[in-house]
Amino acid sequence: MESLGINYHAILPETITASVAVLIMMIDAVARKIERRVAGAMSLLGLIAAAVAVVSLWGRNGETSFKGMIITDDFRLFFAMIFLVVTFLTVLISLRWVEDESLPTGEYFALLMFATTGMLFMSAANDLVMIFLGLEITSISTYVLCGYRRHDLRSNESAMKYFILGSFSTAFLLYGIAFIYGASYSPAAQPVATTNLQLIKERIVAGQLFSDQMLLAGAAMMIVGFGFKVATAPFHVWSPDVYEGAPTPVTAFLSTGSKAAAFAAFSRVFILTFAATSFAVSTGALHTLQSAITNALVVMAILTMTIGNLAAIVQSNIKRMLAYSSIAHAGYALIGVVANDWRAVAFYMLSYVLINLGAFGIIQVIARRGDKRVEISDYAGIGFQSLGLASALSLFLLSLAGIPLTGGFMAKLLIFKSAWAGGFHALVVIAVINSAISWYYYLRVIVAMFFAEPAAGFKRPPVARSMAAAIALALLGTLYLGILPGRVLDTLERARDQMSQARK
Amino acid sequence: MLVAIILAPLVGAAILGLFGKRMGERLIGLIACSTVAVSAILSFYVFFKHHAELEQGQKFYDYMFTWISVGSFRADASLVLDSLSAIYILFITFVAFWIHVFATGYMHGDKGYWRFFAYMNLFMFSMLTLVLADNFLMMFVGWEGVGLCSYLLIGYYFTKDFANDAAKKAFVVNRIGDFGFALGVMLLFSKAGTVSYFDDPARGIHGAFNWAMAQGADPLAWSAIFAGGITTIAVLLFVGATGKSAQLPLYVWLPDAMAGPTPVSALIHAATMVTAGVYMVSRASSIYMNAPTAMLIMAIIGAATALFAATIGLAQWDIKKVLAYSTISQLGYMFLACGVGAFGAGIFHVFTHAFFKALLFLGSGSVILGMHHEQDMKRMGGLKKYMPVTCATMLVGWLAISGVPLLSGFFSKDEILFSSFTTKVLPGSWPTVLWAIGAISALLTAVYMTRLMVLTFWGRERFGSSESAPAVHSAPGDHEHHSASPRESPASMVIPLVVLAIGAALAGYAGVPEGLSGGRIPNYFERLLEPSISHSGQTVGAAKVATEPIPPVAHEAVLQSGHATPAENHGLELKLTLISSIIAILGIGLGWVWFNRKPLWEPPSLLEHKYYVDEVYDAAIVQPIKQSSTSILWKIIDVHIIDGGVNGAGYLASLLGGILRRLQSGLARSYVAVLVFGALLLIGYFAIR
Amino acid sequence: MGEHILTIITLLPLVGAIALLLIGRGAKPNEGVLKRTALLFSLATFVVSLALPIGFSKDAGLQFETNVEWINAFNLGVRYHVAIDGLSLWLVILTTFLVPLALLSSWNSIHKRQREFLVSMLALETGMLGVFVAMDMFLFYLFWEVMLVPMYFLIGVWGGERRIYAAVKFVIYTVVGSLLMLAGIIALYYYHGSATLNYTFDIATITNDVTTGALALNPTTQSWLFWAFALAFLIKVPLFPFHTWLPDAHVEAPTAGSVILAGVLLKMGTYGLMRFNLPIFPDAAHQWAVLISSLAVVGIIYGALVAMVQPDLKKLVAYSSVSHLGFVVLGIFSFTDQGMQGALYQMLNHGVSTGALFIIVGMIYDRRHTRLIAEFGGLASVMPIFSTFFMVVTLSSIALPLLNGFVGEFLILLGTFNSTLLPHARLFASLAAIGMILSAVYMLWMYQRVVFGEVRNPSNLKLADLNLREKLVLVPFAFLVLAMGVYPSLFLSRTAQTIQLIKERITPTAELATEARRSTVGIEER
Amino acid sequence: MVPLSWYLGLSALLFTIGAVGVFIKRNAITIFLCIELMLNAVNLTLVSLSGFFGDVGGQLFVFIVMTVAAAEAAVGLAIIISIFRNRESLNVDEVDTLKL
Amino acid sequence: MQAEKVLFIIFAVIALASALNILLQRSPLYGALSLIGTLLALSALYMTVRAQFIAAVQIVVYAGAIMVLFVFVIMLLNVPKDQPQIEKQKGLRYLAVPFAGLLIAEMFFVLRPIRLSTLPPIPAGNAEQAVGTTWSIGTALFTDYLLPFEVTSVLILMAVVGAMVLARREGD
Repeated sequence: MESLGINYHAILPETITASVAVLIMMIDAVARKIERRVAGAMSLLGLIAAAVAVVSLWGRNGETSFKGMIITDDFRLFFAMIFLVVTFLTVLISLRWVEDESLPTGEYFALLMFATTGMLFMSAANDLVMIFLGLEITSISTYVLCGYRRHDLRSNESAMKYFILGSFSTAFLLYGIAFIYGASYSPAAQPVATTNLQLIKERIVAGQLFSDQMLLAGAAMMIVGFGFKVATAPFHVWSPDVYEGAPTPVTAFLSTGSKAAAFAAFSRVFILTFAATSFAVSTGALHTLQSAITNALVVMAILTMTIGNLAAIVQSNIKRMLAYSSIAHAGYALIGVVANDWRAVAFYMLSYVLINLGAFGIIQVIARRGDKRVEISDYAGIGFQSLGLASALSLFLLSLAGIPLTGGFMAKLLIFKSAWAGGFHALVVIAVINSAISWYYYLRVIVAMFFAEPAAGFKRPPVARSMAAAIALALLGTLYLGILPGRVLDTLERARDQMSQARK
Repeated sequence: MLVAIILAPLVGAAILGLFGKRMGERLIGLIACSTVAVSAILSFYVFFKHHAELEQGQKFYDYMFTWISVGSFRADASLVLDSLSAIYILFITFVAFWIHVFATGYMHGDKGYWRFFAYMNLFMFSMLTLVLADNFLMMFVGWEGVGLCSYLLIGYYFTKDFANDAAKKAFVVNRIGDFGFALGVMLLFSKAGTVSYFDDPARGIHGAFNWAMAQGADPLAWSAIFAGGITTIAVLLFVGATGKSAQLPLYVWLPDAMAGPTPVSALIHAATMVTAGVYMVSRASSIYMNAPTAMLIMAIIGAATALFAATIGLAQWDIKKVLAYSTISQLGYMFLACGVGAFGAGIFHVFTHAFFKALLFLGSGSVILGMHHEQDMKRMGGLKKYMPVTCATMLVGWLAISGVPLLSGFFSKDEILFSSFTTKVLPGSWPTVLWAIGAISALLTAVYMTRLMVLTFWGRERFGSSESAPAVHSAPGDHEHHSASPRESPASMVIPLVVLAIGAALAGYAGVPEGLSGGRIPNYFERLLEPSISHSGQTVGAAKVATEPIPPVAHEAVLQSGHATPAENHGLELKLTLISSIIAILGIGLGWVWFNRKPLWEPPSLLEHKYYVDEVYDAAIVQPIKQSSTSILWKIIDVHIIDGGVNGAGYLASLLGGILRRLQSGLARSYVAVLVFGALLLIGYFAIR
Repeated sequence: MGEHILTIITLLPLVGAIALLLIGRGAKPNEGVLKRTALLFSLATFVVSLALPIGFSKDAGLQFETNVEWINAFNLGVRYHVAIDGLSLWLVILTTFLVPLALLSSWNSIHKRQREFLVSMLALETGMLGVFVAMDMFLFYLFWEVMLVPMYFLIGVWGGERRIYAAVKFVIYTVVGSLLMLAGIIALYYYHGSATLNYTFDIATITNDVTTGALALNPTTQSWLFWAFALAFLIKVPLFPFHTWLPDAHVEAPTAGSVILAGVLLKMGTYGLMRFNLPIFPDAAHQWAVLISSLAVVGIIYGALVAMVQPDLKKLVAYSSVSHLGFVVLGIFSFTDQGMQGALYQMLNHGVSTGALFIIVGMIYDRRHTRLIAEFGGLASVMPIFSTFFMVVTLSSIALPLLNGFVGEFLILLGTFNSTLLPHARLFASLAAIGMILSAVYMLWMYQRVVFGEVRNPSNLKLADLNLREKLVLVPFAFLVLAMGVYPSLFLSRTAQTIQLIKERITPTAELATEARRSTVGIEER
Repeated sequence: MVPLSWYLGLSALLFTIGAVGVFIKRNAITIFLCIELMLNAVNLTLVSLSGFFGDVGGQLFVFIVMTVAAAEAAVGLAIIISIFRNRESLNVDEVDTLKL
Repeated sequence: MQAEKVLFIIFAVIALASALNILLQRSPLYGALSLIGTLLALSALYMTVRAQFIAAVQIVVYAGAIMVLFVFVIMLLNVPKDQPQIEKQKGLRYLAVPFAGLLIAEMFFVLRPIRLSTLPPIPAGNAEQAVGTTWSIGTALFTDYLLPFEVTSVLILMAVVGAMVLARREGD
């Protein structure tokens, strides 16, 4: 009876978040109704603790546990950090909101923490089963969160659309997993068939596959599944409706957390597994697979950027506009996947989540109770009434557009750089043109805020302390990544090196 | 020393420009005149001090600083004195001084008094710079500077639109000339590698003229103009000259320029600035001597202008316009002279012309003032008893310009006609033709000048009566417009008249053609100029010289050999002189008889309307450009095509966005369909691999 | 201090901006204090920057260098590398010179959001200075983009009626270009890195490696990169077909904005051409010279003709800028000392003259709140001093000798005329020289319609002449106009060496091509 | 012996039916049923694969899929209920306020 | 050896028929019931590949629990029959055929080369340890799949919470 590879340290972050969630539920159950501050504080503490756990795991590269279900490498940990940041800011953003909307507090934070757990598992997974589970945990909890404002038709609708389409795409993902499982069959090896990524990788590289066809088809279906989660064209259709309908804090969480998580899984499978050996030297099934994936993703990336940006131009609702913008950004990040550079993707996600959370935070402040003021026309002339908010929002938007000195620019730069190095020149040019287009609609908001005449009866919205903190953090983060990205980049770089050593 | 000559007026201009507003007329006048006087005195001083050396062709440099020095290009802010520039500054400063004096009286009571004199002094500075410059770029400084001052002074009465239009016209037309001049200078630089006139070892500068003389003579052929050789340079420079010196086809600005105060017309548009072209051409004579084609063109243009302007001059009613066209015509003479290689004669005519034309203008100014700012000769007549001095002085000018023997005009004009008849530069029958044209214009000159005098000073008094034709616009000023009886001008104006009259009478004796004295008295003027300008005789020599630059000494030798007019020409010269004297007398006689009989004789309207040249220019050039710029370039290309394209791109983007938007139907099922579709494509693509 | 002077100069305005944000927060801010603070900071910047030309050595390359590591991960090799050479020296001074005057000129013409206005101005100054001193492509791009924001706000908030359209147009135009440039920068970075195994954004390094041949880009790549950069710069210049953002931006922007826009921003384009396109892509530069020069010439004449018929003063000046900048581009692509020095000099001239022109237009706009030429006429009678200054500036912009404009324009024409590397150089020069005539036409015509003639419009009858502040603003301009015209050596001598270098960079490669062309086409040998 | 491909073929058919069902049916619950059908199709694939491979992994995967399905069912039905409370209808075509 | 094929075909037909019936049925209730049919057929097929445990779970959990939940909800909501059947975008149903066709075609194209028609031999002696038996599943579940198994508990818990939040009535 060999060891079960049980290693609680390896899953400490997930354990913490999950148990915090459970704890919140219990207190909620015991004390009838949990104080939002308590719940919030608990989640924040839990997240910090999880972060500490993540840090404690740093540097163990390629160490797998639980029979290869979990892998501990810097890839996982970096993304874990991103998720924790996302949830942290989301909690801050929604701390006041849940009360204003008089929504069940305990469940809300519990669900957030559960979702976080799922995301953490997605990045930690070394086995398709774990990826699937993590993804489902995240999805299901976010289905619920979307419909959290139960009496709001828009909220219902977004929940339902997200649920139907989400589970539908999950079915595809699952089918893809099944195919890959089938393809991995090789009678000689032990186990004969597997869903373990490392084993799959080895078998692909070794060329000992049951059926290349199944592998390819499986990969295709997984692209469908992941593509849905990261909202790349043509699987993006759900996101504008869902983002618009969902309560703003949830939208923030959705557009950052689950997207980042999906990208983590995406990169784990498509970069670290399928593209294990570089495109040039690969042969046989692997080569076919890689070229197919590359071509498909290139097309998808172009479609995603273009559709996202063009559609965003004509939006009048700022949440919807940001939804399309986030589609576009998925497109940019996808370029990183195409270029097989997960570090670029990771950095992109980090800066993107910071910016987006900040922006949505401000939108939440201005939208007020019940998401009332979300039309761009509602932003007319607020620029000088509440200068702070407006400037911050402007900065976030410009950063999304990719102006230097902000994270948005560094992220784009890295993506483009690795894409160019990978020889995807046309892709870079198209991306560049796209971001030129994107300036237009980001500027529209600034125009409305600063250049247009003030809309009647606008009064400075109150900014809760927690919200202010969230925005400030996001702002600082954005600028930090833009001005002094050195440390983060160093971390990523070292991560890559160590992992490549580990792979050897 | 030279620096002082040009700076004195500049200082004056600066003082007047900055503080003049608070000064009294007397002080202003004092400053203005004294500064000019200073340069005049200095000019005379240097001239006589260095007279001998100048005759030897020695040059005196006055280096201030290196103005522009980029790469191999170098243009110094430095001055040079040689016989040519020496003569020029002499009469410029002299005439200018007296005109300033005159102006102190003429401009009396004008509220822009200080402004006027500031401009005048500034002009003197520019003019002297132009003349004393030792390289083409410095000359260009003066060249444009005088242009500016003429612009400012023509538009002096800035509330009057016609004055402003005239000023603008003058500047723009001159710019067209400068266009050619600038290109010429550039081409010269690209060929000779320098824009300086002469070698100056002290500064390590090579002269363009030595280079020019080192080149053989270009062939006499139209193709040479576009060959990009020395001929091209010469032609381009000449374009500049036609602008500045109001030759065909760029003369149009000069008549309008009369909108300025009369002293301005006298100083700038008669005596000095307009002759800058002639100066430049003579300065570059060593270039021209190797560009026979350019010479021919210059001669033809000159002659044509002389005749053309003379005919128009016959038919003008505005006293100043008559003088203006006469000036154009006389300038034509000067270019004719240069064109036939007699640069000396050209300069000589410039010299004499400066006196009598300045005199005539000032005279007309005195008349105008006496007539209370009336310029229309239809309203004059019989003024000699009101303003005797003016009349007397103008009489001298009249006879001088008409070429009556023993007056200045006679000598210079005669010299020109003679050399155009005997020139070796021009081929075939050109000399005779040109001579003929020159002679005819001489006749006409005599006629229209006589007409002017008769209409002004003799005959019935037509002023104060309303029966005359409607007045041409009269120069303004703060004198209110009443028709009191005319009166003689104050001393400040009369004295200059007298002085200039004397000048006009005697100036000619500076250069008595040898022929007249049968070669006994050498032509002082020409001998003085000899070193500074290449002589017609030299073309042959220079053409023969091998292409490597010849040392200055040898060059001088060539000049010496070339210059002396052969003895057998003396006879011919006498004959021609006789003819031209007859022409002059004839012309005066004709005019006198005819215009005493019918002073208000209506000339052919073609002439009265100056051949409609202005109208043609306006219709053929000005309007089309304006119209097309507005309607095509701006309204269509800019607004519609380019901007339309830009906005169109934006529109397209939002259009596509709209389409994508419509795809977002809001129906979950349709989204599912899209998902399936995408999945089908992906799986299909992957499966087929 | 010494080695950080550029950093100080660059950041001083930003410090000022921050200071402004802090002064009198909450309490109703005293505008006078704000304005004086802003002016103080910009003046201080100017004073400090004067140390540059004084300490500048004519025959050293990059000077006042600060070069520290910034982002090194992923061998990005981004450095904080600032320095100046002959190319940037005077542009820096021009910037620091114009900003205080611009502030002073719009002392009383800003009626809302004074604080924000001043902040934007100072931030803008930092951006512009950064562009000129940056010696690292990353840094350069950074300033290039960031500077957009304050300009965008200047136009959008304090502009005229169609300000929003103008502002957005301005930004989009620029961004399209600059993002292509970003792609170019990345590509260049990558090619240089993979060729020399030294991944860096450092301009100097890359330029040298190009010269030494360590980085040899094949012609097609060069052309692509060349255009990636050139488009960004040509849009900014703006060269003929890309110019339509300029009139709108100028007309809508407030006076100070126009001054800076015309005075400095446009120069960034030409500066970029000389900093990047010529030294780094010599072959491509030579290959495309004819096309660009033709566009430049078209722009010169086109701009002049369109300017001639503009009814709006600012529009007229804007189109005249198109014409003048055409000269600059032509000079740059003549690849001769005279041409390029002239171009550089013309940048300064245009900065001074056009800056002054906009200030002057602003002055009468403040009085009459209109810029239509037809509204004016006869100002000479009511505002003589104003008219005098106006005259001086007008003359300088029609390139009268002994005024600054002439030196630049003549050198450009001379250089172009004598260029051996630019095909059909003489044709280009001759056509461009027509611009000399046209500029006289439209400027003098404009001047005449505004200043001369009777006062026909009664509302002009009692216009106040310039007050002390306005005189203070204009005197420096007038002085420079004269000084730069009379003694250009002061400026040119400091730029000579750098230009020489650029020329040497472009000559060897191009010479071959020229020879080839000569032998084939057989152009007449000089 | 029944070849593996038959099982896979059958599951493909079922999966297709489910997928099609999702976008032609309008009743939310029916749509949900179709999704369940798709999951089952996948299960069939997994089970048959693991059976033929003699590898237990597939069946465990199925086991987990079932749990997930259960969870999805719970949440999904809850969503349907909450939406029905507000709209009194299960027709997804009526739920299209969020569009464009 | 035909017996297995026959069995397979029978159950396959049942599965397909009842699956199709879901699409044909108007009311969700019948749909649910026919889905149960499919599930049963599938569990039978599971048996044919020696997946006894899963087959059992299929019936117990799926047919037993999940579908009951469905039926329960359907009853709970009991949609009025006379509800107007609004259908926007009728085009979709015409898409059904081509999409279905394509999907099937692609799948078959992918599965075409698969040649495997014999189940692996049962290890002699310990038949109860063969793949698919409760023993094998159990051991695997608590060794290799320990973590997933634990995580599913999190999943379930979260699902419960979520369902509660959304479905519970006001007041409580």
